[in-house]
Amino acid sequence: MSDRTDKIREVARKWLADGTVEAVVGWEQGTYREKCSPVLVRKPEDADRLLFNDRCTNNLMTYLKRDPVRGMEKVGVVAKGCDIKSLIGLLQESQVEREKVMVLAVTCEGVKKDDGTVPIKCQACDVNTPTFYDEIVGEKVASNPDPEARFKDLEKLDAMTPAERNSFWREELDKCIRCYACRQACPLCICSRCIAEKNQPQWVETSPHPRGNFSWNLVRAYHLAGRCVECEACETACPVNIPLMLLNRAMARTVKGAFDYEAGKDPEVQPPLRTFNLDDDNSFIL
Amino acid sequence: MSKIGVFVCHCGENISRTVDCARVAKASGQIRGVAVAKDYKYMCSDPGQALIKNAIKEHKLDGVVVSACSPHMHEKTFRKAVTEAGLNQFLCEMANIREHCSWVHEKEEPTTRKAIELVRLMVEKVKRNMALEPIRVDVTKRALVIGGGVAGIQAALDIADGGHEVILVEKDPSVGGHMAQLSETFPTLDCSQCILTPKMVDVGSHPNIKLYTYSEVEKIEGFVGNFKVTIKKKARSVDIDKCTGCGECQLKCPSKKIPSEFDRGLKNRTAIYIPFPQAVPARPVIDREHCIYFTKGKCKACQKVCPTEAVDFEQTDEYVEEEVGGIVVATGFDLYTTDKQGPYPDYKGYGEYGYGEDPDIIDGLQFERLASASGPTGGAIQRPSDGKEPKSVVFLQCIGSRHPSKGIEFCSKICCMYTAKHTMLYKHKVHHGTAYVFYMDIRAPGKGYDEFVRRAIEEDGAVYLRGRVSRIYRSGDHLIVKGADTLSGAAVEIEADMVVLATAVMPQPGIEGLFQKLGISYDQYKFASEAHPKLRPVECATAGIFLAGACQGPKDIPESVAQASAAASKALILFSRDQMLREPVVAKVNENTCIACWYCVEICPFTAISKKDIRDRQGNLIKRVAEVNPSLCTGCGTCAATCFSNSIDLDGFTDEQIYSEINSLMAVGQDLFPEPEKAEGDSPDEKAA
Amino acid sequence: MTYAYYPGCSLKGTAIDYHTSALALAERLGIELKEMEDWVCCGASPIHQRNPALASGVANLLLSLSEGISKDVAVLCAACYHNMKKAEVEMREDGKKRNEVEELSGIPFNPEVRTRHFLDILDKDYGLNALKEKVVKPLSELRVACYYGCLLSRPPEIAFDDPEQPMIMERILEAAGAETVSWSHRLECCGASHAVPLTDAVLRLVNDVLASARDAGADIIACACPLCQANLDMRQEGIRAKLGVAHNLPAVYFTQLLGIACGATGKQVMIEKGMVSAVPLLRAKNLL
Amino acid sequence: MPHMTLDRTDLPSLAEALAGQGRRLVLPVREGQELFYREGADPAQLDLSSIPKNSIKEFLFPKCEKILEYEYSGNDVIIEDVAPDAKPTVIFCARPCDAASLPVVEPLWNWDYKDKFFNERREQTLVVTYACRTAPDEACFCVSVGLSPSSDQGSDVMLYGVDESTVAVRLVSPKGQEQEEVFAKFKKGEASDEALEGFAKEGDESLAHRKPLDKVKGWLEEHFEDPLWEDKAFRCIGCGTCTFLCPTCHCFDIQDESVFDAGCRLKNWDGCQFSLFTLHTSGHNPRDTQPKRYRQRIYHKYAIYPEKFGKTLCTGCGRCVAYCPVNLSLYDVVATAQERAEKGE
Amino acid sequence: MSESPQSETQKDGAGLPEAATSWEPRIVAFICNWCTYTGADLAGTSRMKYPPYVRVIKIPCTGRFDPLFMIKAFERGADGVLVSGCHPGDCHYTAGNYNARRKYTVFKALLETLGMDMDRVWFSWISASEGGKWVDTIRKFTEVIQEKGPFREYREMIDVG
Repeated sequence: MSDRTDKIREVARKWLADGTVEAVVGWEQGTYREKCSPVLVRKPEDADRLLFNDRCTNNLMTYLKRDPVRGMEKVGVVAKGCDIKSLIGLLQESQVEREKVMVLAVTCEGVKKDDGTVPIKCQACDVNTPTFYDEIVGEKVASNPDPEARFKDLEKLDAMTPAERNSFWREELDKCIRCYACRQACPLCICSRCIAEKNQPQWVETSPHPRGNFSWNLVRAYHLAGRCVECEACETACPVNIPLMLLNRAMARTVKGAFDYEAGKDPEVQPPLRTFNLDDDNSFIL
Repeated sequence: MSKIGVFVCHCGENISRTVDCARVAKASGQIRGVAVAKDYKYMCSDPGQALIKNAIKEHKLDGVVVSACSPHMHEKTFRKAVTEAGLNQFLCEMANIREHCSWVHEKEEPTTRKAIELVRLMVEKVKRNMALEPIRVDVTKRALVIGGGVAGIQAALDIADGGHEVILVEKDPSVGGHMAQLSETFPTLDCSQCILTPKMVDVGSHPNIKLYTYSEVEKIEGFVGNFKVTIKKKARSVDIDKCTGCGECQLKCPSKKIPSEFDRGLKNRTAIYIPFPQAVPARPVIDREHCIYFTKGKCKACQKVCPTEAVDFEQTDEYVEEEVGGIVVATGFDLYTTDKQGPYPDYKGYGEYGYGEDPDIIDGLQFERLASASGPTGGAIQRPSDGKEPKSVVFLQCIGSRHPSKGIEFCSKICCMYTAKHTMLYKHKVHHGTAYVFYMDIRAPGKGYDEFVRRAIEEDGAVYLRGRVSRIYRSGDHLIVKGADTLSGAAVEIEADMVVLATAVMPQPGIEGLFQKLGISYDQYKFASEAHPKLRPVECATAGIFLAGACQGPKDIPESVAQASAAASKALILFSRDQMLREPVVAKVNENTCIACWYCVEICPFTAISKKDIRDRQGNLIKRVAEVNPSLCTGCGTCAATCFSNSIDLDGFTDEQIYSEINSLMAVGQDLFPEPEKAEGDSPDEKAA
Repeated sequence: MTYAYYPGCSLKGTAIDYHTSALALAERLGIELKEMEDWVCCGASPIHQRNPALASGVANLLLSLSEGISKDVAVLCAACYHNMKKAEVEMREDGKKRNEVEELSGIPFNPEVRTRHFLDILDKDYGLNALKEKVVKPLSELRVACYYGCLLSRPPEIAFDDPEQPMIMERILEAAGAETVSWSHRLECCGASHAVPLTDAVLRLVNDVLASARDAGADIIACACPLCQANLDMRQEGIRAKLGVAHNLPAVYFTQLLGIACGATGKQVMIEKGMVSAVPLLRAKNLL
Repeated sequence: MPHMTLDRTDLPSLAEALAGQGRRLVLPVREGQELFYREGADPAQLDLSSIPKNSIKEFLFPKCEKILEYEYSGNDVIIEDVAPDAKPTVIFCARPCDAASLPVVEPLWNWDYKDKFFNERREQTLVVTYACRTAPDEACFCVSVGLSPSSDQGSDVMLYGVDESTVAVRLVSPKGQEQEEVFAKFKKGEASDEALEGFAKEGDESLAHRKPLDKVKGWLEEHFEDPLWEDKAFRCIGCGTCTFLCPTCHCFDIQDESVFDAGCRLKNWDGCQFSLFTLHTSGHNPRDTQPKRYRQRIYHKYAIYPEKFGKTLCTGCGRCVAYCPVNLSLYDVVATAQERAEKGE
Repeated sequence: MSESPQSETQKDGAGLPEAATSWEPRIVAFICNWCTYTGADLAGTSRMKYPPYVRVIKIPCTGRFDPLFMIKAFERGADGVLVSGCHPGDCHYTAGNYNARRKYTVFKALLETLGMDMDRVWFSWISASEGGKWVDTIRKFTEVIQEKGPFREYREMIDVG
């Protein structure tokens, strides 16, 4: 780990010194418990703020679509394999220009959540050693994804009757306070004006009552279907602990099954809702 | 506050028999924003329309709902009426209480209630309707015709005769296409060249036609009425203005062993050549692949002998730009090859039949050349291997066509007819010979077609065997054709001197590249797709592009010509006005919220959405957004539904309108948790009573 | 490279030379053909006429025996291949059929298991280039007529090459240096199924095949089916007696020729077993 | 004056007894890894192991509240006022920092307009606070804003877990004293004032590393433009978790929701971290970047609100530190301000 | 025409049926202009009969269908929602229905995950010539909804606020 930290600092320092990039987005040590925190480094001498360890959970790609990074001519970003999946999504949707980003990939054995547990995305990780980058640091880490991990949590939903599922979600979604932390944390929620903030007409009611919460969470999951790369940032950010990844993974499973598509794999492939096949499933339509 | 007028039609008794029209009018009058509501016996009649017009003036209405029949029936009528009263036509909508209500329900309370709700739904929509103006698009009144076969020739001549300039682009050195290769044509047996050649000459000399032979379409930009086309004129190595077409060069050319494309390899040509005597333009071209000068650097025999110094070895490909308003695609067909070396590598060939290995196994077009008076044998039927007159010829139909395991499921449509013709041509020249035909079904549905096939069988004695052939192999001087006659149930073996394969009609190899440039769709076989198989068979989904001939699917000459004239008339309709008017039901982009994800660009089937740069006064790029070209947009709304930032809306079916329609369905004060009513009586009439 | 090997009953009896030569060849190529345990007759050719479901059931049983060896079942006999592949494809594509068969055989169908003819394995898995490297005695000047018979490439659903114009055997033998001839009767039926009840008809069919090969200039016929080989080989005496035509054209297995090309002795590939002996011809070409 | 003591095991019964008088009961229970104040939870599930993730704010100022209804009638609109759905409530085992938030926000709801919705609820709410002996979480910094882990600000009753089995009761306010009989039913013994003294001492000691923030206001007034804002707030993703979990943040949004011919007006939680919060109809946004919005929050809490109401709009509960998804610690920012003020920067 | 346009019939005393006095199914159908709408017209011209509880909202093409429409319809008290358009290959705009089909697939799975009662969400392709299919579909849908009663689960959510 410290080895990777050193190398990240070295590369960042070099990029900043020779003008390759204007700034580097990375992680620095946080102040609460063991948390790390995103940081923007603009000067070579500040490169030593950067580090990498198993608490570098934040997906830094979310900063590529925000000020001030968005306006930069060229920016470096430190990224784990899972974070790069988001970048691929942003490239597919033309939100980021490839030549404006220098990806400093870092190999990763998996991170830990604040409570010390291993996130599902790490259990199912197939990109411990990233393959899409400009520069990579760290020894190669073999991926050994647990094939069950990704959709394991869905089994409990699958086992419920529709009515049980409905009351499960009613209870969960009633907690929603419409802070939109899920949206803000998501690197692929790219709209400058979210549908939930449009009021002519008001498709999604903004009040945190059951009907507004239901349609908001439904729309969020729908708009991320086929796009979500399962980085888990939304669920981590949610202050009221709604299990958002259950919805996201249910969508991912659907998209995989119906269109044989997985988000975040290939920037050249069309996302599933931007194309169609003549022989797509027609069985459910009368 | 809106001032909407609601006009409820009784349609005689068609509506009022089951719907209480007066109540519908009264209830409509109580909807907020409705200034006047009336019912009347026949709203579409003159007095009915007058009622609407007067109400518009009297109440200064800003919207009209006619509650009557289906809008497919009378929307145009009422929109015209409100226009006459000074209201924008798009502020008039119809609530369909006849087809969707009075005709399909019993006379009972819920039926009238439904009618009221349908009116209310439309009132809420009309409140949010906008005055729209038809979209006007300038039209360049010139046409591009791609392909110089009979379809392209016909389309070009029709448009040119209509008084508009035509750019005709042909990839080969001469126009004429496959029809020029044919001997006689079914079902009349008139000489193909005799009827085609005059048209070729016309095309060459028509003042309105600009002919680019040996040329290809390189690039197409723009949209209906305003296409910009880049044409690549391939280096011909002959200055056709200087050349007189005397043919001296052909005589002197030392490279004489090149299989002639026109004669399907049954005859050779030289490296500098005029493809056939009647070619238009009758000017040679140098085949640089085979020319000794171009391959070895020495020769120039043609240049030396040319009396007008027309041969120009330095010529290079030239690119010209033309602006046109409409495009006719007439790229025609080619034949499926029966060996694996052909241009369709995706398809399995017929190696088992030995085409390409045995010279006496030929395809239909080769037979045409053999039978043609201008062909390699001067019209005598001689087998290619030794020039002997074949005493028996076996014709096989459906080679490739209707054969899913070879990758093609469609019927090539023309083979039944031309095979019958071949047997006749053969029998007329070889009186004692026998013609055998292996067929799957005989498909001859055309004027005089079935009679023609009957004649081949009954008068000319062609032996028709229903079945397929398993194998053809040489046995000494003969070809043994082994097959099945499924009518008699017997296996048959025929000793033949020659075998003719009626191979499938396929699109020109690689033609999808052109279709992609044009932005038109094509099917799995790469045949161009029409906009609607029944109602718009000659138009592409992309506005301003029309189809003619076999590029769309197998066709015979009459069909190709008919479709070419139809395509020409579509182009002429386009050219009949200085500006086109289009329904203003088009998408529009909210540039403030567009995030340039390009979902809409990718998903639009009409390539109507493009990427636009927004720049400041210094020219710096501020942001990029999607832009809808209203000339191309057809108003399907797929982009609007796909845009997840909700930055696209569709005029005529805006989000606001649809939202209001949905809202109108929630009745005020409605009990949300009523108990389902238990059915008490069987007759629904009881409730109404 | 290890394959689950299913010999089938012919290869342990009349076609022992096919079996032996295939193993000798495989050994020289470094391919392991590991014979499956407890195999039974595939039931070709009467079973599918009597009870199609049972035919598939037997095939399913045989495929299941490959477990622990390989997902690919190597088969040499054309009839076995035909029977097993057909069942396999049907079960993979037709859920109803699959349920029926699974119920009947009491064995779950594993869609990952595939029936593979040895020709296909040599062509696709082993590769012609690799094969060429193993050739120590090129079959040069040997003019071979490759005979497929009627079962090996049909129907199209189970074919591993063009069903009407297969060239796989030609490709492989040419890789071993042989010259192959173009001839008409390569896919004709030899009549093996009717060998007993309709011997005269069979003689005529075999005669046609042999004549066609001879006319095309072949020295020898290569077979990939035990029934074809037996028929082409042992009917020649009958043809001489009844039809008065002496072909004297050896019919051998492609594995025998390839084995020799790869350095096996005649004994190792049992080349002397044929009734119309190939030995003089091969000696003459310096291959033995 | 001696205080009565109870058995700790009687706390659930006490909660039920307090609620038994027709009050709704709110108390902290465990959900997954964290605690939450929940209405209607089973008192037996009472969990005092840590500080809940949500604050008690939502029981006085709900996330969504209807304030009026309207209906069209012809061309008129009929407006009907909605009465607050305030219910007698007991918040059982609130944390001192949560209880202390009530007196902090009271002036806001009673400034130029007296908010009947908040006031009626406040009136009907009994706050029974469970004192922290030491800081329950690393994020705590109540001492920095003049409170302490055992502060009784805003509480009606204080409970002190004096040892593993005993809880001492102190009736703080008249509202609390009214409940004496209920508590008396569970009385098991008595404890002296001295027995509770340890709380103040141990509490302060556990937060000895936290600075006083007395100079922050002055520093802020001088440093509206400072690189600190850009550097710290770069990471802020504007999720609003801090404002929504904060016991003192009180911004709300007014939404009209109508269906066809009728509708209602709703008061919903809002937060200054959202770009829409200050977006004008014209399209202009005075706080158009996240650092500006972040700065605003600090200013409001530590300069503007104190200026206006004389109270810091923060009780040091630390939720914004602990739950910030990008670990942007408010304490770090204000402590930096304090430090720089001390250094005279 | 003897009757003057001005002499409009105005019957008094008829109660205005704003809402049903007892529960009736509320079915909202989003249908495309070219196929299903015309198919429903055909049902009318053929005088076929079906229950009067469906309310049609016309859209140009199923491609225009945004799943938000369906959610809003439920929010407004619909007991069932039908979306219907041209059969695959028949789309007036060539591809709108193919794009719509992908949206349906994803959205349907989402609703299923959320435990929505999927008997209340129907998709169909009904061509301009399939008046009979339109009638059958509406009949069956109405029967199902009548069997199930009001969509209480969703209406509970509406009742708040």
